[in-house]
Formats: sequence, C-alpha cells, structure tokens
Amino acid sequence: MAAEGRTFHQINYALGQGIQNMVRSPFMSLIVISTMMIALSTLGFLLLLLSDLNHVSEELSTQLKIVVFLEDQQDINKLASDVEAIPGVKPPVKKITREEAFESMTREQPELKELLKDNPFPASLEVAVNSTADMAKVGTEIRQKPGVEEVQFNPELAEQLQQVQNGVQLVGSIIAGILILATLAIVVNTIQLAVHQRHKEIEIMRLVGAPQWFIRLPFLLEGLIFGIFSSILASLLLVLWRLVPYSQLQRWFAFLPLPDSLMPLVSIGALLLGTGVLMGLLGSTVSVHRYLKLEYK
Amino acid sequence: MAAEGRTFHQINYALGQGIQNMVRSPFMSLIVISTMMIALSTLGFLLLLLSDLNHVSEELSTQLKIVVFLEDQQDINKLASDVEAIPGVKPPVKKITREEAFESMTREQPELKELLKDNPFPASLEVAVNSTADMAKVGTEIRQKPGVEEVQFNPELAEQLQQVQNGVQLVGSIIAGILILATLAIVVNTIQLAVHQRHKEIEIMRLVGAPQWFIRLPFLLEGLIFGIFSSILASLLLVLWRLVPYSQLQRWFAFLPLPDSLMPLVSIGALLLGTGVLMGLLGSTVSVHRYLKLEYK
Amino acid sequence: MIRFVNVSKQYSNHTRALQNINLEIPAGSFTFLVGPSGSGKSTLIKLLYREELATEGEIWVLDKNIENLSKHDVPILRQQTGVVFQDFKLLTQKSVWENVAFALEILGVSKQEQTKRIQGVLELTNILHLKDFYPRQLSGGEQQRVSVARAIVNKPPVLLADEPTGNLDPNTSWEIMKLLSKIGKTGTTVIVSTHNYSMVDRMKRRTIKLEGGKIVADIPEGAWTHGS
Amino acid sequence: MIRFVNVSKQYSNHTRALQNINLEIPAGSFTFLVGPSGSGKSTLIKLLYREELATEGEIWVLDKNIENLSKHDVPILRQQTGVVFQDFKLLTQKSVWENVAFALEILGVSKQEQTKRIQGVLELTNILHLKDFYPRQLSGGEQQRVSVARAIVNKPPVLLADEPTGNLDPNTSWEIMKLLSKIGKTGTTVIVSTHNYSMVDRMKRRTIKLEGGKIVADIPEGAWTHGS
Ligand SMILES: Nc1ncnc2c1ncn2[C@@H]1O[C@H](COP(=O)(O)OP(=O)(O)OP(=O)(O)O)[C@@H](O)[C@H]1O
Ligand SMILES: Nc1ncnc2c1ncn2[C@@H]1O[C@H](COP(=O)(O)OP(=O)(O)OP(=O)(O)O)[C@@H](O)[C@H]1O
Ligand SMILES: [Mg+2]
Ligand SMILES: [Mg+2]
Repeated sequence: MAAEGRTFHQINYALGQGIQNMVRSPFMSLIVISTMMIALSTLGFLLLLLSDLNHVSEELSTQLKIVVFLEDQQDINKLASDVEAIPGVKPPVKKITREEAFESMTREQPELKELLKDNPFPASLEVAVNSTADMAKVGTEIRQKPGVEEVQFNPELAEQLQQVQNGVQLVGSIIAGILILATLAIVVNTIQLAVHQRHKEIEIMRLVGAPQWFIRLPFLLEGLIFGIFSSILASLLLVLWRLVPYSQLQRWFAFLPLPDSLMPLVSIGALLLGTGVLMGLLGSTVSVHRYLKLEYK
Repeated sequence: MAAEGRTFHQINYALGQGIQNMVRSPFMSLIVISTMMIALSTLGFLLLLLSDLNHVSEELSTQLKIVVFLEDQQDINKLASDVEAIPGVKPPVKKITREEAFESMTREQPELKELLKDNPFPASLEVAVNSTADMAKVGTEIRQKPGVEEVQFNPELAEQLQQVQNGVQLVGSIIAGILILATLAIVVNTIQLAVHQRHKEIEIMRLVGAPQWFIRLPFLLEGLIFGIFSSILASLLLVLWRLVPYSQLQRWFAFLPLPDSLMPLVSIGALLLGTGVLMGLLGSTVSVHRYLKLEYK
Repeated sequence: MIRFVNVSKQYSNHTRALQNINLEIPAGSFTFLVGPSGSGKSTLIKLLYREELATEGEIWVLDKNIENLSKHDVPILRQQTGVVFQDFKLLTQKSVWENVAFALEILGVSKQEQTKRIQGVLELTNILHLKDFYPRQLSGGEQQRVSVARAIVNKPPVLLADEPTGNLDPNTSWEIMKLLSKIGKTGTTVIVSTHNYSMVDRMKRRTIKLEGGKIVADIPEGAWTHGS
Repeated sequence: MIRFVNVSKQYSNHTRALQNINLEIPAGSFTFLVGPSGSGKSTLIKLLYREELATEGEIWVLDKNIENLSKHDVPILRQQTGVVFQDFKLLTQKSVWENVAFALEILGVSKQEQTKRIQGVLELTNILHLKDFYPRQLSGGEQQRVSVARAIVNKPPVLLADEPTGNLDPNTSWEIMKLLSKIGKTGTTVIVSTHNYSMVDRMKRRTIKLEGGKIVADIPEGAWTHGS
C-alpha cells in the first residue's frame, strides 16, 4: 500500500513537471505549438477543400437529371414511387404533370397558347441520381418500366463529370497523403529539436537516479498537451477561414454549389485532434528515447 | 591595409565557423535540412501539380476546335493563312479539302459511297485557339472573312472549360499561398529552435568580445547552406516523383494529356532554391538577432 | 563497503585516466582523495555511480559488482549514492528548493517529509534564504552548496563529493567539510576529493593520493604533506 | 586605471550584491579580491567587463566610464579585458586550441602569430598535450587552465580572474598564480578573486576584502589573516 501511495505521488509529480516545463520554457512551447498548428491547419485546410470540392461535384452531378416522359393516361404518382425505389435514385423524384408542362411551356412562349388547342405535352419525371456513375444503369432500368414513353439523359456528360470527380479525388488523396507524411515528419523533427534542448537536463536527472519512466512521463504529457493545443488552434483557424474569406468566395462563385454547413469542420477537427495528439505523443516518445536509450555507462 | 587584411582573415574564419558548426552538430543540421527539405518539396510538389493541371486544361482547350466550312471554289490555303493571322489562333490550322472530307465520311459509312454520285461535302478548316476565353471572339472574326460558309463551335462548352480552368487556378493559388506561408513559418521556427540550442555559445562569444557581425556571419552562411542543400534535395525528390510514380499515373490516365517534359521542374527547382536560400538566410538572421539584440548590460 | 579490483579506465580518446586501481573502503568510513589536476580523482568517483564504466576490473558497491548492473538497477544505485558534482549539475529550470526536492521526488517521499528534510539541509548548508532562486541567480559557492544539499538530503548510504569546497571561502569550506564528516559518522561511506590541503591536514582522516591514474599513497590518518 | 565611484548593484530579484563601492586600482597593479561566498566578488568582476550593469555609480576602465559604452564599444572593452570565468565558459564545440584561438581570431591575428602565441600560453598553463581535446574530455582543473590560457593569450591591458585556482591542486595553483602575477608586472592591471588564503598570505599583494557587498578591508601588502 505504501508503495502504491508513493507511485501515485510520483506520477502526480512527474505530470506536474510536464506542465512546469512548458510554462518555464515559453519560447520553446510557443515554437513547437505554432509549428504543429501550422502543419495541422495546412493539412486541415486541404482536407476541407477536398471535402468542399467533393460536395460541389456531387451537387453538380445531382443537377444532371434523367428526364422520363410518360405514356398518356399513366398514374404519375405510382411510377414516381416505382422509380424512387430503384437503387441509386436520389429521392424525391420531381413530378411534372401534363398541365404543369403546358403551363411552363406557354409561360416561356406565350404565343404557343393560341396555336395549341390541345395539350400536346406529356407528363414527366425528373430523376436525380446519387452518383453520376449510376446514371446509365438507372436510366436503362427506368426505360424498362411499363408506362414509360421515353427516357432522356446524357451519359457522356455524366461520364465526363464522373471522370473529373475521380481525378479530383485522386489528386486530392495524393496531396493529402503527402501532406500527412510531411506534417508527421515536421512535427516529429520539431519535437526532437525541442527535446534536444533539454538533453543536459535529462542527463542530470539520470545521474541523480531518476528512473526512465519518471523522466519520460513529463515529456509525454507535454507532447499530449502540444497536440491538443495545436490541433484546437488549427481547427479554430479553419473555422475562421470558413467564416470570413470563404463566405466571400461563396459570393463570387455564386453559380457553384459551395457547401454552407460547418459540419465537415467537426470531423476534420476531430481528425486533426487525433493526428495532433498522436504526433505529439509519438514525437516526444521517439525523442526522449534517443536520450534514454544511451547506454548506462 | 593592415586593417583590411585583418578583416579578410576574419571573414574567412567566420565563414569557416559556419561550416564547422554544421559538421560538428550533425544531428541539428540533419533535422533542419530535412525539415526544410520536406516543407520545400511539399510546396514544390504542389506547384508541379498545378502546372500539370494547367497544362492538361490548356491541352484540353486546344482540343476544342472551331470548324470553318468554306464556300465552294474558295482557295483553302489562302483562307487558312488568313485565319492563322488572327490573334488568338493557335497555328497550324488544319486544312480538310473536299476530297478529304468525302474520303473520311465514306470511310465511316461505306454505303454512302454508292448513294452519292457527287461530292456534297464542303472543304473545311479546324482552328484551335490558344485560350478558350478567345473562342467566341475568334469565331466571330472568322465568320466575317469572305468565302466562309459557316462557322461551328460550342461557346458554352468553351466557357465551362474556362470556368473549370479559373477554378483550378484560384484553388491552386490559395493552396500555394497558404503552403508558402506555412513553409516560411515552419522553416523560420525550425531555424529558431536550432539557433536557440546555441544561445549559450553565442553568449560566451559575446563575453569574450566577439563583435556582432563576427557572431552573425557563421549563422548566415549556415542558413544559406541549409537553404541550398534542402532545396536541391527537394528538387531531386520532385525529379524522382516525375520519373517513377508519375509515369505510372501517365499510363493509367492515358486519356489525359499529362505533360511529359521535365521543363517545369527547372523553374520550380529554381523557385525552391530561391525560396530555400531566402528562408534560410531570413531564419538565421531573425533568430541570431534575438540573441544579439539583448542589451549589453 | 566499496572495493576496486584491478580497475583501469581508458577514455575513448585513449587517455588512461586510471591504471590498475585496487582499493578497499570500509562502510561508514570517511576518505579523502587527493592528487594533482588530471590525476583521475573525478574519474574514480564517476566510476562509483556509473557515469563511466571501467575498461577493466570490478567495482563493488553495496555488495554488488556495479559493472554488471542492469539498466533497471543503475537508477537504484544512483538513488543510494549522493553525489556532489565538480560542476554542480543543477537543473537550470528549477529553483534551489526544487533542485533539492527532485532527489526526494524520485524516491516518492511525501510532501510533508520533504519540507522537513529540505528545510533541514538548506539550513545546514546555509542557503535557506536562497530557496526560491534559480541556479543562474546564485554565486559559484552558493550553487556548490545546493549541490551538496541535494546530495545529502536523502541520507544515502554512499556519499561522493568531488571538490565540494572549490568555490567556497575557508570558513564555509570548513563548515561543509564538518557536515560531510558528521554524515560519515552516521554510517554513510563518504569519499571526498579535494585540493584543499590545509583541510586534509586538519581533518586527519584516511587520505588516498592519486598521480597519473595510480595510487601513490594511502595514509590512514592522512595529511596532505605526508603524501607529497 | 580602474575606478569605482559610488557603485551599487542590485539584481532583478532585489539581491543587493554590491553597496556603495568606491575603489581605485592603479594601472599595472595586482589586486586580490577576497570574501565569503556570496559577498559580491564575481559581481564586482562582472561589472568590469559589462556582463552586468551597475544600478548606481560610475565605473572607469581604460579612461572610459563603461556604464555609458555604446553597443559598438562593448565588444572592444571585452577584447581589451581578459577574463577567467568562475565557471570557465568554454565553447563546448571547440577544441582546447580552438577555444584559445577564438580570442585571437576576433582580433584578426594572423595564423602564424596565433600558432606562436597559443603554443606559448598552453605551455605556460601546462595543457599543451590536451590541445586537440574538447572541454567535455577534460578534468575540472584542466578546463580551468584553458580558461586562463584564453584570458591571457591576447595580452590584454586588463586581466580579471574569478577564482582561477578553485579546481587546481596547490602546486598547479601556485604556478598559475605566479603566472598571473608575472603578467601583472608587464603593465597589465590584474584583479584576482580567490578563496585560497594561503596563496594570499604568500603573495603579499594588495588585498580587498568584501563582505555583504561592502568593502570591509583594503590592505596594501595584504594577507588574508589581516582582513578577518
Ligand atoms: N570524458 C573524458 N574523455 C576523455 N578524457 C577524459 C575524460 N574525462 C577526463 N579525462 C581525462 O582523464 C584524466 C583524469 O581526469 P579526471 O577528471 O579524473 O581528473 P581529476 O583528478 O578529477 O582532475 P581535477 O582535479 O582537475 O578535477 C585527465 O587527463 C582528463 O583529461
Ligand atoms: N544573476 C543574479 N541574479 C540575482 N542574484 C544574483 C545573481 N548573481 C549573483 N547574485 C547574488 O548576488 C550576491 C553576490 O554574488 P556573487 O556571485 O558576486 O558572489 P561571490 O562573492 O562571487 O561568491 P562566490 O565566492 O560564492 O562565487 C549573492 O548573494 C548572489 O546570490
Ligand atoms: Mg576532477
Ligand atoms: Mg563568485
């Protein structure tokens, strides 16, 4: 029991040391945190951009619609729900009755109204798909439904859009991968330099008889705190970007369906936190190890 | 004269110190150089990617052509050279004579050959433009030339492509800007940490009477060498990327006109060298200054 | 008991700092180590807490051949060995009090007990008024006394002091030396290297004289002058 | 000539290290500075090469009030002042030879002249055989002698030695002290702080005794014992 009490006391002390070290070397803490923050926010910024691009191209692809013309006297509601049931279709399917079609056509060209006695326009459905890749498949399936007069869509355009999407994703993943590696290396390097500054201290602690875990623990805690601080700061930077310059962009590119929600920031923030903490811990473990593994002569 | 001789000798010594310091702290030099290399190569990689994307979209846009049909009995060569003279046109203009048109049409649909006695196809020109933005202007100008029967092109498609190009460039510039700032900050931070390791040494040199320039010069030289080394290494990494994984990408994306040349690497390498050297010098100047500006008590 | 058996130490630059040392130091005894600059005094002391490893021979401390200690056991050896380092080796980021406390924290001594003990040694070494200062704010002699305080605060069975009065005036030196000698009387084995020959003459304790890495004299009730 | 006029020094933590010091030290003289640990000896020396600035008063060195030196002039003052630091202050990344050479490089002395002079001082301090070693490879006393060598190599008009024999055995201490005294005879103003009272007794030079930051004795042909 006494031994346990001691250990608890010691752990407490060692953790306190971590905080103390940070506070007493503000310059070093500042540099490490700012470097980590910069690396993480660059990473986060890129991930956010990719997520936005993805959103845009997805939005664009749902603007590509399959138009389904119905045979006369068909129940538009029933067909609509049939179509909605097809996998890959993004509900709701938009229904345009014969009357609505007449309305909209004559509104565009009022002179038609006089020329036409009868309503020549068929009822139709506008079907959006979840992914442009499914368009051809969905189109063919709809064509086989009873009561469908004609199906119109542009498979080449869909395919091209799909290719652009794939390209963006590929390039994005390459950049993200490289950036993740770069961030990792930079953070570990920075922490190594920071720990190197203290190698004399580590040496003295060893000479005075401090056990390895006792020396290591404060550094681990520091790494953890560095990770938490820097990732939170990086996330705040992203929120700031989203709130100010980004909304300017949205105004300029009004024709692009740029996403509005702050949702992706939550998951990116979580990712940054995870990465930051992991890198902080990893960095300090690796670096302290350098000085602890030295032979006890 | 004696004074000058001294100064030369001293400069020599101070520069030698820069080299000596690097060699005698291999760990620090390694960390600084590798961090700079990583930051610079990430930057360079991105710039390369942007230049490639630009190339691709430019190539794609020259694949969008204006087709010019000629009136009968017109001199195709003369019109072609007239058209080539229009600013914005990318020479050479491709000439398709009536015979060639007949040939190519009947090759596609052999049954035509029997149906047609006469050759109904007009001669035509295929005109590429340097920039899709010019397409409408060039098209209108060609239409006004004597002997032109009809001009066909798709201004909407051109405009869309132009928008995509603009988008890529904007996003690319934002990323590049952010990355440049991030690289700058990280490099300066790293050098600051490295110099901080030596602040005791700097202090001793000051106490022994070394003038400021004498202390500063070795650090400047070190910064310079760090910059040169790391940017050369970063450029080599880019060449490596271009030689191995990139050619794999070229094979996969055979349908995209990915550039082949190593030319952009030259300018990017030069840019990295400039950035690296500048950041190295800046970083060490700033950091040493921290310790030199301390009041002489 | 401390025992050296045929111990030699050659540094990596081929300096032969100790040559074939054989020595027995009984538990609870007090021993001076003297000799000219560079004769191997610090090296001998460094071997005892494993800052350096002997090139040859066996070194027995607290019934263990410390040349064969496992990674895990080295910190324990050092916890049982108080060392006054020739260059003090204070933690620059910690105050005087915290530097001394560190030696107790690694043993898990309770805060209450710590306060009592630290207060005690800082009074003994006459630096209690400096307890909140950092090493860089102290004079040379004050730093040296912090190093002494840290070495003795956990009452180690072995106490090694390398030139513990080099930066102290004669009166303070005498106080510190009396302190070390008193600690020796409580069962602690004390080894003190020194250049202060008037002190050695005055203390009349066993004195071992090194020269060129060899023991050239071992006088039971030593006086410097006997050795030279 | 060195002159202190009403000099006081209070450190940022309110320690009053020197109080109202008035002192004249003629050019080319040799002066001991003694006093208990923490009495202000190092502070007085630090004021003379501007490691610290006085809180009050004027300090004249080489005909200048060094309290008002411009940024540009401080390095020049330091080039004219050889200092043996109490904690040596050697450049860890440089060998013994390079450490000593550094003091000449900042003056732009030619390589040839350097070799001659460095060789000379390393012989005088008896560490020529260590010239290629780094400070961490030296014993305490050896490091101290490197610091002495660096301080005297450029024959400065002022030589300040702060406890230059604290890590040296009596024989070596005596050699070093004789060396400093000899330098004093060539017109250099020498100030030596020391705890080695037998040395002071033996040298019979002017001795200034500090206590609590005040001058409590100033004996022309001083002996420690007179002061206390
Ligand atoms: N780390 C080292 N590497 C190489 N040589 C060393 C090292 N430490 C000490 N030496 C050399 O070993 C010899 C003995 O050194 P040591 O420090 O034991 O002497 P010392 O008796 O303590 O001297 P001093 O009284 O000057 O402190 C010296 O010649 C010294 O140069
Ligand atoms: N940088 C500093 N900041 C605050 N206080 C200091 C500083 N340097 C010295 N002191 C204090 O000033 C007083 C005089 O110190 P100084 O170093 O001059 O003493 P000293 O006479 O050289 O002593 P020693 O013989 O122990 O070296 C001491 O009480 C010391 O604690
Ligand atoms: Mg020693
Ligand atoms: Mg002092």
